[in-house]
Amino acid sequence: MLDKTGIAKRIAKEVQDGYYVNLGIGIPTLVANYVRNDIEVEFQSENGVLGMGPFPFEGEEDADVINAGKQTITTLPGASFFDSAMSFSMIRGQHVDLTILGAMEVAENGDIANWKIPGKMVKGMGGAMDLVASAENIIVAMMHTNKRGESKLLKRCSLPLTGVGCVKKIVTNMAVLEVTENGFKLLERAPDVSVETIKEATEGNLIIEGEIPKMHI
Amino acid sequence: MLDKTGIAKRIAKEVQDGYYVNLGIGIPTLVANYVRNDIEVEFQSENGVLGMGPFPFEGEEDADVINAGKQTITTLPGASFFDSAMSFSMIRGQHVDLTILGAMEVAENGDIANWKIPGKMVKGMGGAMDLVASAENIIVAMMHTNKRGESKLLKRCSLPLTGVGCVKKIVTNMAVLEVTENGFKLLERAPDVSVETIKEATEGNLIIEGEIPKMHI
Amino acid sequence: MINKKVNNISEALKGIKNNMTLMLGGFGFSGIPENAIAELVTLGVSGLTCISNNAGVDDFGLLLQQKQIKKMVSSYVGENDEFGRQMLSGELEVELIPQGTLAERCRAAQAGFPAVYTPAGYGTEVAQGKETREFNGKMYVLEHAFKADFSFVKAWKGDEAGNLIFKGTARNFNPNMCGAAKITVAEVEELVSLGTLDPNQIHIPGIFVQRIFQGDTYEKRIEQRTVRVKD
Amino acid sequence: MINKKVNNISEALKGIKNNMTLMLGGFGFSGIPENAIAELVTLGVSGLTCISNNAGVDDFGLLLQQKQIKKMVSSYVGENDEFGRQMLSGELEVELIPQGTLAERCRAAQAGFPAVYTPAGYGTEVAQGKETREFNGKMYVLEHAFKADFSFVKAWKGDEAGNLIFKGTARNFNPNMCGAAKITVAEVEELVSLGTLDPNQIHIPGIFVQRIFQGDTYEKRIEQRTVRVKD
Repeated sequence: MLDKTGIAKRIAKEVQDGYYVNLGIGIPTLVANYVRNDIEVEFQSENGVLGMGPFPFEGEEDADVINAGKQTITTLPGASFFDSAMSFSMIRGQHVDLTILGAMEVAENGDIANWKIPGKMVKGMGGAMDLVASAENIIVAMMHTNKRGESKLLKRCSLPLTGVGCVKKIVTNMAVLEVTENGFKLLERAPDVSVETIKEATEGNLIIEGEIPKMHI
Repeated sequence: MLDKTGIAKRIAKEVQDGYYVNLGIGIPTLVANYVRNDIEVEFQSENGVLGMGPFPFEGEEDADVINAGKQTITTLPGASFFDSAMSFSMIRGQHVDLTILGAMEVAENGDIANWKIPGKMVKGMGGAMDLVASAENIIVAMMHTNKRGESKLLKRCSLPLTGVGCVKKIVTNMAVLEVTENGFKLLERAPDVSVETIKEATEGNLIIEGEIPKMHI
Repeated sequence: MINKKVNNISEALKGIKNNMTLMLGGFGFSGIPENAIAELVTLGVSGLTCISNNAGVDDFGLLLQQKQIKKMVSSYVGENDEFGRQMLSGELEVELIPQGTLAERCRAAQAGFPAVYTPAGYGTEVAQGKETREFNGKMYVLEHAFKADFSFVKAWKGDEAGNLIFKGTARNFNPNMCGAAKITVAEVEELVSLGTLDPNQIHIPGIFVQRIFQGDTYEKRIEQRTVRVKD
Repeated sequence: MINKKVNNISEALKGIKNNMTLMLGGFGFSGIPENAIAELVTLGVSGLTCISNNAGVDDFGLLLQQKQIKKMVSSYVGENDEFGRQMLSGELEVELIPQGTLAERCRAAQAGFPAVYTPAGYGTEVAQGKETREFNGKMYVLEHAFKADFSFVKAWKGDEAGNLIFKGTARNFNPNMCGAAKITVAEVEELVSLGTLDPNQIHIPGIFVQRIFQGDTYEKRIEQRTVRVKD
């Protein structure tokens, strides 16, 4: 099984030359570290920056330069800052090419839930609802099962939704899956994970066609 | 009867301390020259400038600094430039306190027509429709009658409208009038113009109450 | 120029009353109107409805601990324990809305639009009870412009005409909240003299600001100090 | 950074075809994409629908005289005789719309809004056939986002990442048209090297721009030269 870094590495391969990418909090943030060096990609953060660079060197942090996860960051030459309305113009206007975010649940119809557990945890949706409602290319990065071992790839989400029918691809610690009309299509499996294990860990309809290749990371 | 300068001088007295003012093309543009020196006023032009100053000195014109009439202008310290969407945010959002514009016709219900003569002249409405639809304080500057001697203060506009029920005050070469529920209320008359003359030159309902004072300019 | 400068913080907050609706700029701790928030705590006004993207741990925390806030309208409140406690116990009313919707409802108020159609939240509980509509095969939710009494924003530099320039990601919601309430109060790190700011580089023209002052101090705390080590 | 620089004007206009819908920035002569317009004349594409606030005397005049434009969407066309002639004779289709509506229909396209409610034009022929609606006792007209193939804008400075800075009132519609068409082509007076522009002072981030080039020459004509005499 992959760890978080492994998931991030696999997702990094989905990032293509010339892409503007929005990375969610958590595993998605790690993706930036593993994008190939020979392609040009720009990272957008919805709090108002395009062209994010790595974390600052110690002592060079600027409280006025953070990402959506409230982490101190740097910017690269050619970066820009803008207000929240313009930031979501980029997102809603589909100028961002790829959105990578985490999830608590994904359903076989592409629904996603990641902002609220009624009565328990209410963090809020932040920019996620805008992102999933507008992005044409959404990849979910998450563990295949929750802490209690229950599948997070469901027939139908049980938690309040973040967006409907929007997820296109999912990369978990076990597999890469595509959301199709008929459910989760298994594209790749983690090197040491069998198709049978993935089947057991997937509540939603899992489509297995032919030999399932191992992920290359 | 007043000339255009006279009309501009009378309107200038309506401009109060702390006002943001949008001036239309023609007579309204002249108003800026006659505003009292002891009050603070900022002029906005809908093509994207706030804090307009006088015309530039010869040789100092900048093609990139013009007003909505396409005239070369200057800016005062504290001025700002902005895009068209933000410019109309100021107007639509009612941040501009006073709008002064010309008209071909005004009706006794406050309707105004100033952008089109079907089959003859079609200049376009420019920013006028946005201005009259949003401004809470609109003064029309115009001649009382047209070139053929016909009244421009009508029972009902005959030309395509620019806005409905929006004009509050009118300053002409003959009079100052307020648009009320019952029609044009005569507030002041030009120094050498009789109430009788104004009556004859006004097609819409003219309300005359008591003695009508002469304008002070 | 029309002078927007006020002499002190109490003049800046004049007219603030219980049960008002306030907008507050900032994302996390970045770009929050620190001085205005501190004065709100001092004044002790209560029953407030606060429109602000987050609910920063300490600053809002003080307002929260004193129970000055009746209702929060935010997009993300994940990092505030006291907030979570009050919310789950029902002491605090919370309306969570998408971040882009929050920004645009501010901008709508600033720009004189009564409402906007956004795809965000369609099919979720955020859209419950709201009008939805199809345009070109896609579904949208009708979201209304905010109505607020005061807007508190924080800029980097400003002048007496009320012109504002923001820095880095401390910009965020601040420009969108200017002119979006009846009275906009801007606090700046540096109040410069008229004519100093390049008219091409002003983010928010003074027409959107009613009062401006230079804040006494800016703590500018960092929520997540992430660094890398030099090789 | 994603490089948006093209090598020449013909590369900048690659893909332009007859009957396309184009957005063109500028107010009067101020901030018009001079080089792109000249190339459109050279290419001789026809049947164009042009969305542009004005129809400048000479530049558009050439497009007009060659009958390249089928339809203009503008707010003001007062100073162009050839335009007036073609319009009144019916050779040229013209849709006149309020200036603020024009700006906001561009911004809606840029920002992913399908339509906006504006009070401008309510009760006039501009609102005929359009949906109207009351909000808070005031009437509004529903105006739809533009759909355009190309957007041609002109900025003062830009870099290879497509970031743009505008100057004076040459800004006008240019920023609102960026990212409002399938392809946005920006021409700049000065293409500076990456990292030269202050990230705080960029008016339009490069994400809204697909192609950028430095124009060969800028005539920057003045329509109404108004001056005063030194005492």
